[in-house]
Amino acid sequence: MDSIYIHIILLALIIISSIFAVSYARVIRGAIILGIVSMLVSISLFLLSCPLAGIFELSVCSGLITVIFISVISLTLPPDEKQRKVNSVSMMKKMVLLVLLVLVCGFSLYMLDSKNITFVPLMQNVQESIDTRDNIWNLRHVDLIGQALILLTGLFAVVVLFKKDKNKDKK
Amino acid sequence: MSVENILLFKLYIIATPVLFLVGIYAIMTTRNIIATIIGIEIMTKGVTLLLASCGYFNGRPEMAQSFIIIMIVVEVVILTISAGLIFNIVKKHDSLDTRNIRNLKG
Amino acid sequence: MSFSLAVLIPLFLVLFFNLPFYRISGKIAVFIASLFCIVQAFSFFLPVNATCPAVQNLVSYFMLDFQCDGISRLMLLTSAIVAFASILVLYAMEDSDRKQFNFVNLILLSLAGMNGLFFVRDIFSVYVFIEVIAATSYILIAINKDKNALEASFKYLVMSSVATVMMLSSIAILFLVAGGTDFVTVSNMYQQYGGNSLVTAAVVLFIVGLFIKGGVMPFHGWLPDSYLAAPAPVSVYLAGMVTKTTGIYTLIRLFYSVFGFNTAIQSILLIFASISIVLGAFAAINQNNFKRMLAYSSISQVGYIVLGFGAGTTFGVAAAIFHLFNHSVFKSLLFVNSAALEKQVNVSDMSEMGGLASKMPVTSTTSVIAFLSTAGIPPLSGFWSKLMIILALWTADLKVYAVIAILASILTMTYFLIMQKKVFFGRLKEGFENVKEAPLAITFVSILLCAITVVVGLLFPFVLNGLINSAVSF
Amino acid sequence: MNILLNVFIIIPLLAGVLLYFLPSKYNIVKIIMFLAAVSVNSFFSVFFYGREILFNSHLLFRLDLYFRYYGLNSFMMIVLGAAALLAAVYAVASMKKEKNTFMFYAFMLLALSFANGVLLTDNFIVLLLFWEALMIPMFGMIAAGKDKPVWTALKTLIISSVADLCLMFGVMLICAVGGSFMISQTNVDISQPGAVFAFIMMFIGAAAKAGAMPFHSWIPDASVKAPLPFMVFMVTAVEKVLSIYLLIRIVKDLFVIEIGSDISIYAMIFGVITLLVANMFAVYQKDFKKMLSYASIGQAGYMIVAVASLSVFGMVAALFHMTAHIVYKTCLFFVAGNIEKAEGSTEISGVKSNLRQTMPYTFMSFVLAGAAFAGVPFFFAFFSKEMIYASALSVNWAFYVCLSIGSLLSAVAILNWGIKLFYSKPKEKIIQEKEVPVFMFIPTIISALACLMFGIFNKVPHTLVSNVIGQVENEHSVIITVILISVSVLVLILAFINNVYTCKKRNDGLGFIAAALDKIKIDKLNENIKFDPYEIFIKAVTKFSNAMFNIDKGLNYFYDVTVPGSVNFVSESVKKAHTGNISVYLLWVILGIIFIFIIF
Repeated sequence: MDSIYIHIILLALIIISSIFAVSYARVIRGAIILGIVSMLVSISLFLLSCPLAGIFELSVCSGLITVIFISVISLTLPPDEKQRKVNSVSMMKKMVLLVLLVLVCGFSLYMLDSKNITFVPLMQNVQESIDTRDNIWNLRHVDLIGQALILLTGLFAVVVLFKKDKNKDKK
Repeated sequence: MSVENILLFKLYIIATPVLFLVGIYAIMTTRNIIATIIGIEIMTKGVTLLLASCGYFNGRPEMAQSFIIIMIVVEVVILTISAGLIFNIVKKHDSLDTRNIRNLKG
Repeated sequence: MSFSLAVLIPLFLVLFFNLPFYRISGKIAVFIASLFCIVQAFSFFLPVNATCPAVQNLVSYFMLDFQCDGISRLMLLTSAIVAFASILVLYAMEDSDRKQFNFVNLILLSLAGMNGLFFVRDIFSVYVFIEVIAATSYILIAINKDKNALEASFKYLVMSSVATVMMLSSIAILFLVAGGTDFVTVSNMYQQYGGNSLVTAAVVLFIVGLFIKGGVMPFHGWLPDSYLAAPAPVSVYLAGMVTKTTGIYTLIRLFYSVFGFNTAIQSILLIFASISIVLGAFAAINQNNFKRMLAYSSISQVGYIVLGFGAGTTFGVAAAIFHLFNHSVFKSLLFVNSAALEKQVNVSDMSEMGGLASKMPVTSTTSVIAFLSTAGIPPLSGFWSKLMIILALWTADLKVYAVIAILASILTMTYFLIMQKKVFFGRLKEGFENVKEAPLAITFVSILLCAITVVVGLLFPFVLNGLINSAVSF
Repeated sequence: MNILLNVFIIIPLLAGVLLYFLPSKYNIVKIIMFLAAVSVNSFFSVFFYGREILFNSHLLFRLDLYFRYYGLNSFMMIVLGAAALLAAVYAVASMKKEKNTFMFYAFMLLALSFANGVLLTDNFIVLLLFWEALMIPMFGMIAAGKDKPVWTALKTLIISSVADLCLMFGVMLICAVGGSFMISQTNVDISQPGAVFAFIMMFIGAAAKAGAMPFHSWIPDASVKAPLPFMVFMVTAVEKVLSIYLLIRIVKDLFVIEIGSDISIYAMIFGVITLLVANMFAVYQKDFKKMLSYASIGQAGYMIVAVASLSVFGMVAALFHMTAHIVYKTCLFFVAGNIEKAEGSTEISGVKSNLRQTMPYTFMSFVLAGAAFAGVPFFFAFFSKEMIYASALSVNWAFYVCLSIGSLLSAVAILNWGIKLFYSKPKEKIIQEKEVPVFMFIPTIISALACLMFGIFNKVPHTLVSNVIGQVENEHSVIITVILISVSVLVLILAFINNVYTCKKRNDGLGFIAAALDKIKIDKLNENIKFDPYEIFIKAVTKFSNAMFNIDKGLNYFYDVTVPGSVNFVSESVKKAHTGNISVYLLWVILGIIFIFIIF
């Protein structure tokens, strides 16, 4: 359907923006760029015919996670000027990182081709497309229970970690 | 499988390790704890991409979707826990520097 | 004990505990949780599918009753024992009601996750349940929110999230090639496409992920810190069960039922296992912190389990499982003793302690028995499992590794003897005149665990065909 | 009747043991018992003479000793019995006052019983048993000396045990090759593989017993420190008898060797070396008893040469010479004992008074025995020496020349001592010496007379010996005998002139012989310890033990320092490796992955 170029562009964008997200001295800018990266990922998900996953990614990842990041950053006092200078990674070094990464990509591409990995014949017989919703509910009972458990742990995490200790214990 | 599909497939297969490397690099070199969390997030982004592409290429996108959805839920919880940890670490050390979480040695 | 009972009951218990309008007190929660552990332990001895019909239809909706085979039943038993031990230690150590309550809930959730992991038949669900256990243990480590615990928990989080990313990517590739993620399809695919370099890369990534979670030597960075910094009951639970289930049990489950054995993977397992045995023992020798020394010793014992399992034969798998069971028991016993020491003497640096045997007789005798069985001294259970491992290696004519295993047990003996001399024997340090024996709960647990090691050691023939044959028929 | 054979072993054994453990207040009883036992032994040896008995007795602790009593060992036992009797009488007389005399008597009896055991038995193992057992009384007797010379006893023990080791090895080989443990049944041809080596080993073992060269160094030390009867009985009688008996058995019935074979040549060279070197040392000795002991080693050399010539005539000569040697050597030792009793010491400088006047009888017996020793005609040893010369000549003339030189040296030595002892002018004023007590005197006179009697009527011993070994007509033509006799007379005259000549020029009476020897610097060779094989052996042993000690120290160092050190180093480095920060741990993870891909 859509040609291959869109995919390539998107992938390139994702990689570049993730590099930038990492290398910014001020973390707030990093968090924002991370949000952008997750948006790009959700777009590519749409392209790879997984709409539901895309929506989820968009709403949860770019939304909730960025919010959490911003809140954590605001809760903790921003690093003062001196400290920022100390841990500000100069742009130049970032460029080195980029070049390094491009090299790695090239090398792995080459390696993939050269070793002429006998490509696994991708499954041709496409099953009748079960709708994701009942897929999750009928086939993935077990995982749902897993999700329930993990959500409860999340609940307790918040209870334990974020609640201020009323009685400041002696330590 | 058409030729360009295989090419595309190869692209996605490479995208994940690249993002993985970016994440690892971020965790190892940063001075700021929150950057480590960002590094982890980038690695998970890479894996979601891989999952989606696998689903797309082997003709079972809906299964891939369910995997991705469940994975996102799990990741969110892990992230909240890490945020809580960082919150407390910063409260204790009142500085975001990664050097002060190195004192468990030997 | 079917899947639903093992997982759902703790889930309902947690929900029951946190009912909005009625908040149950910590003590009762502890009591109920320990009751559940006892039930789970004894469920091991019930026949496999004796579930009363009443409960049956109630939870029929979730009835995903898989025929759980021997290995999982054995793991159920071990997890019940260790959870019971940690809850009792908690009861003795912690006094604030709120903390006790949180602690018990988290332990129950983690237990539910573990039971789920033992029953699940799908590699993606394996990932999910591993994440559940991991998440709970992050919080458990950091429950006291002191500086070291937070640092340790953060390190554990970062390392295991890296591991998770690796595992997930390998699951994705396997899913790509196999089209489905449950064990059967994946194993069929593996038979067919085993040779393909992409698939082997995926398997390798999965192994590395599990090594990080299990704390095998080169990937073990987080393990000593988290055992050291975690509060006493958590370190018992962590050392006893978590690293073993998430790391080693999943490895055994995958290779036993999904991927068969080929020499390449086997050589990886053996090499990393022997590295972790030898370096773990060496690192443990010069430690002066009691818990950190125990952490390194558990790394080397995990190496033994992987070594046994790496032999490749079903006899090797049985030996690994048996050593896993034994190790969980006497390692948690050692950590319980360290908890007792911490409570009574609240000094964890071994060089400051001395001559405590006179003051704390039970703890010292049980720790003597524990480290004798770790080092593999005949009458005790540790000896039999190490013997089986070495026999398995010998019959699979991996003679070099068998020799390494034997020599390393000498190192084990050295660092335990050093510990015993520093902590229990020798002259009583001046500050400890009025040191009493540990509280009843802790002593009861250590006696119980010590009894298990001795009984398993003595009744080895029955244990062999009763417990192990059911798990792995060899 | 056969049971009585056990008498030879049981009686002296019992007497010895009793004698040792009886409390001291029965001294007289003990002496009587001692003399009785010895005389009974010699009586029975005569009583049994001429019988041929094969008998297996289980008497001694159920141990079956296969006795075989026949001509050869009957003759040997008679000689042994007689020598024992003389030695016993002399011992009783001379050792009355010393401290541990009864210990000495007990050991003497033990030695007698064991010697009889060796002679009687027909089984190799039992032979070895008694042969080794002899060492206990030997050690005891030396140790019973005046100031308990334990070191000399130890030296003796070590040397003789080394020699016995060779014998044992030889016996083992011969039993293996011969196939049976009975002496009478083994008859091994020398060409068989192990036989040559067995022959050499046994020959060395037997010859060493008599004091052959490398194993001789204990005899001179013992002669000075040990009590005199030990030298008389043990060294001259028992050692010589046993070694010659075994040598003859080896050559006659154990091995089948043709006469001229090169093995006998080597054996004879071995004997000649002992002979020459011992006699050279004898000339230079400062102590009369030391000179006598070296001389006896020299005579052993004679006997070895005789036996090694492998001819029946040679064996008869050896046996005859052995008996002659025992008689005159005993007499000389008795003379030495008398002088020591009177003068206090037999050192060359210690002779104070003019012994000719003070001890006329001792002087007379010295003259008789000395003449026999030198080989003067019509004395006991003359005839046997002639036979040895004949047998040596029959093999090779070179041996005959060496033998004659040897006898020249011994003649010079004895003449020199004769002059020094009896004709030297006393330095201090004459101290009136009365003759030695009677009992000490009787054995000397008897043995001196025996030298003379047997010399004149030498037919009696000759017939005795030849019908024991085997009749041999004197196939040597008259001319050869005449030549032999003339040469030996010439040798005697030469020695006499030498002594007379030197009286004026050098006061030690060695004359031109000494000048000849000085060139070879013999005396320095003998005096310094370095040459003595025993000292060399001991030094080597001490060096070896030092080396072992160092190795052991090294090992200890390894276990105590290096092992714990390395273990600590490794554990410390592993500990330091855990720096605590995440990036290091992640680095390890990446390295691990790369390592895995390398393995794959």
